[in-house]
Amino acid sequence: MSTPTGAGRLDLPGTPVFDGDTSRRGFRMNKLFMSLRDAAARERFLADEAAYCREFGLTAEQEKAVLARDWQAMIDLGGSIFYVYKLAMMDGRSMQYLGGVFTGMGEDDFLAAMRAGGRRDG
Amino acid sequence: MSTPTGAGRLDLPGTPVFDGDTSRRGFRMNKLFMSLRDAAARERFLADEAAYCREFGLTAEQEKAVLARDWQAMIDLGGSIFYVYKLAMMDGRSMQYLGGVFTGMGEDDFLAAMRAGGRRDG
Amino acid sequence: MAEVIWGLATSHVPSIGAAMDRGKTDDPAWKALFDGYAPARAWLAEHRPDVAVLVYNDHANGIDLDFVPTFGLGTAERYEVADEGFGRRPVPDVLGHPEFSFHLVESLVDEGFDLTVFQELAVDHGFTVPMSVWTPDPGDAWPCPVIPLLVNVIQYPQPTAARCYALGQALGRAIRSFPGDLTVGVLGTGGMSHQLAGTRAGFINPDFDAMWMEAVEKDPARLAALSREELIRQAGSEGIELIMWLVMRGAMDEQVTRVHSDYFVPASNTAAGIALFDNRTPTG
Amino acid sequence: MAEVIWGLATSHVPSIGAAMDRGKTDDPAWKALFDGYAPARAWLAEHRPDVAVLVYNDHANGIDLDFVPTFGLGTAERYEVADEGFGRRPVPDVLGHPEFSFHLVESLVDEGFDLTVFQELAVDHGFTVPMSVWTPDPGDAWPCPVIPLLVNVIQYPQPTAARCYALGQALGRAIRSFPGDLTVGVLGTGGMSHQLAGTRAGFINPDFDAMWMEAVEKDPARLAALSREELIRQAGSEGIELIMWLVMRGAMDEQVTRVHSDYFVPASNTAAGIALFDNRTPTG
Ligand SMILES: [Fe+3]
Ligand SMILES: [Fe+3]
Repeated sequence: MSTPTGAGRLDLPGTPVFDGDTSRRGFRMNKLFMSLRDAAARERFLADEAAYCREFGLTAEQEKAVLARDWQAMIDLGGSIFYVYKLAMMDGRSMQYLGGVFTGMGEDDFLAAMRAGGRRDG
Repeated sequence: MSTPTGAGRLDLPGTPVFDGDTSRRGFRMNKLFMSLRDAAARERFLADEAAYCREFGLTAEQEKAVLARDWQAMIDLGGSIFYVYKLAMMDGRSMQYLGGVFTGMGEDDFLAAMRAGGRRDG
Repeated sequence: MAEVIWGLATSHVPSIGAAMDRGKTDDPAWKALFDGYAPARAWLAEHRPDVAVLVYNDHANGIDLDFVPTFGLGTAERYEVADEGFGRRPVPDVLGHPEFSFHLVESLVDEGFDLTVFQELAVDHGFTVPMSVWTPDPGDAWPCPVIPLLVNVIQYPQPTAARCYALGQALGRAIRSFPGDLTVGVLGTGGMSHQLAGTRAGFINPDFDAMWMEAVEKDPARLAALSREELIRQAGSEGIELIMWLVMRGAMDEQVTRVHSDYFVPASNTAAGIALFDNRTPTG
Repeated sequence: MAEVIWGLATSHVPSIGAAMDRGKTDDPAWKALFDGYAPARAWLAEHRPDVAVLVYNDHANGIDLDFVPTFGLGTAERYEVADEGFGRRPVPDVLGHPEFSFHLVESLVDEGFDLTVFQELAVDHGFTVPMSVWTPDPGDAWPCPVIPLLVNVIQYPQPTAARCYALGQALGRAIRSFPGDLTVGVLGTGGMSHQLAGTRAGFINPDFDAMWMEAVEKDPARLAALSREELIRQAGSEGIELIMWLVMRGAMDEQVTRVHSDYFVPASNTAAGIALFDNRTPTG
């Protein structure tokens, strides 16, 4: 897109903003994540993850990110953290684990930082 | 209800107003009507109308109105005309037929009145 | 910046679409209506915009009563034509313009319009009939991308006429602030007077419709002052749809030039109206 | 007329509910948070309203991204507790109050708030955790009927802080104009500072949170002036949820009495806050 729209105008380093364009890119992938609230769907997903991704119409890149549990790529490809988290929960991963991934700190250091009062800017 | 809400405050003789309370009363019946957009659903409905009504959770009065094609009762029991019309269409009935029913004029006179420029108040 | 070049108000009675789809436009019951469309269609064919915004309501096809949005705006790339029960109309799907939609959403939400944003939406006759009034023979594609703007007119309380007019004015500002040169058409649909149920079914009010037709051009603020109750009393319970014309009108300049208008009774149980306005500054 | 007797602001972090459901409230990681709730809970138990309005957002459980309403209001008789993936929380379903809901819808739409009206809605932790903060042991039923008021905080553009505050003020007028004697509690939920994704994940801003906690009582207009960008910068991408506290605050009087407040880091990745305000005119 040639003209900045939505969050493209925001200057917020290190902060993904889930705007309309992002939501459009991630629409089918987020639908997949939402479907995982259902136990039968989780079973079907786990039985053949790639087929399940194709059924939901994910792009090749999205499918790759989901299969590899590349959490950062899922966010970059339009995932909403609230949706992505449903896949993480299924895997037994916590929000602290994801925080460790997004920050590159690893889960233990991330958790320690939170217990020490959270992270600061800069 | 002891206090007038919504359309209860409107004074519009001969004019049903589909307000929130009406919509709540008619919710399941309107859902049934909407389902009839689907050919397979129409077949199932026609095979056993009473069972289909119970499946959608209609009240006994609503079921009776649907089975008897009592169009006025459907409106009185919370039907929205746009939803009720889906049942009428399935039966091959036109909006002019329904107009004939609601006014008590019959379809032919209703149609003639429309062609003559429509009906007036009073 | 983008510019509203025209506004089209038109009824969206399903039987108008059915008459076209079944080749009945020359039948005695329909000919006068379609003859009345001809001058508007000819002008519109000469003035194709880059994108359009179509203000309409759904009739239990794209959305249900589980949730009823007062105002909804689509951001999809494509809007499927709904099957209302007996096959979809033989017209093309609608292509959207997500980038323009996102701009409208952001501008309107910033101005305090509490939109519901639709990423998926099937459009029914409320949408496709006005498209056919505009473009009777679209072939494989409509003339330009079109963005649906949904208004709740079915479940009381509908937005007030004043709120619809204010939304239109904000829509006009949003369009003009788009960072790109686009020409825009705006369609307001529904009406005119009609009532489908109750002992007053079949009600038509030509005096009110004539007043509305005149005032929507010259004094829309007068129409915006009408209460829901007054609208239902004067235009019938379904005639309240006319509030959607005010969204279109609000998006245009204070002074517009009427290109064409016409009025016809009955299309099904409805008084059908069409009014086309040129929004370009008259060059003298 | 109905009267707002109290306002409760509280975070709605899912792990707070999980800690309660699993009997971990005395664990070292949680004890201080729950101890901080105790005075508010004791006061609330003594001041049970006839009905409550709970302002919250859904997290991909009750609604999806197909359509994102800026503001939604429930009119159901009962709201089911959502299964978010691993069984529903062991708490009662929520009973609604349709008559009160219809009154709110009509008043708010009349004032130009473009609500989406929900006749069916499953409520997730964004709703049930605040209920548990208020009432830890509901038994078979919550203390009173509760009406959900949904706010979009997940998909940009969220409503502005100013719009949320204005909605709250209109909600207050709507409540006061109800033709029946009811006492009403209002809950604003979400926040405080936190960010879940990005390299800034784990961000907490205690200075901003302290400012917010003070100003929400004494100078809410200052908070209402904050832009989306400023809120995300200062409170984190998910901290923007704090705009929902402004809906609650707007529904209360200009002067309120703080009953209790507390602040705790971390609840999961979030700064958790609670603030309880008495809205009854002080008798002196
Ligand atoms: Fe319509
Ligand atoms: Fe939240």
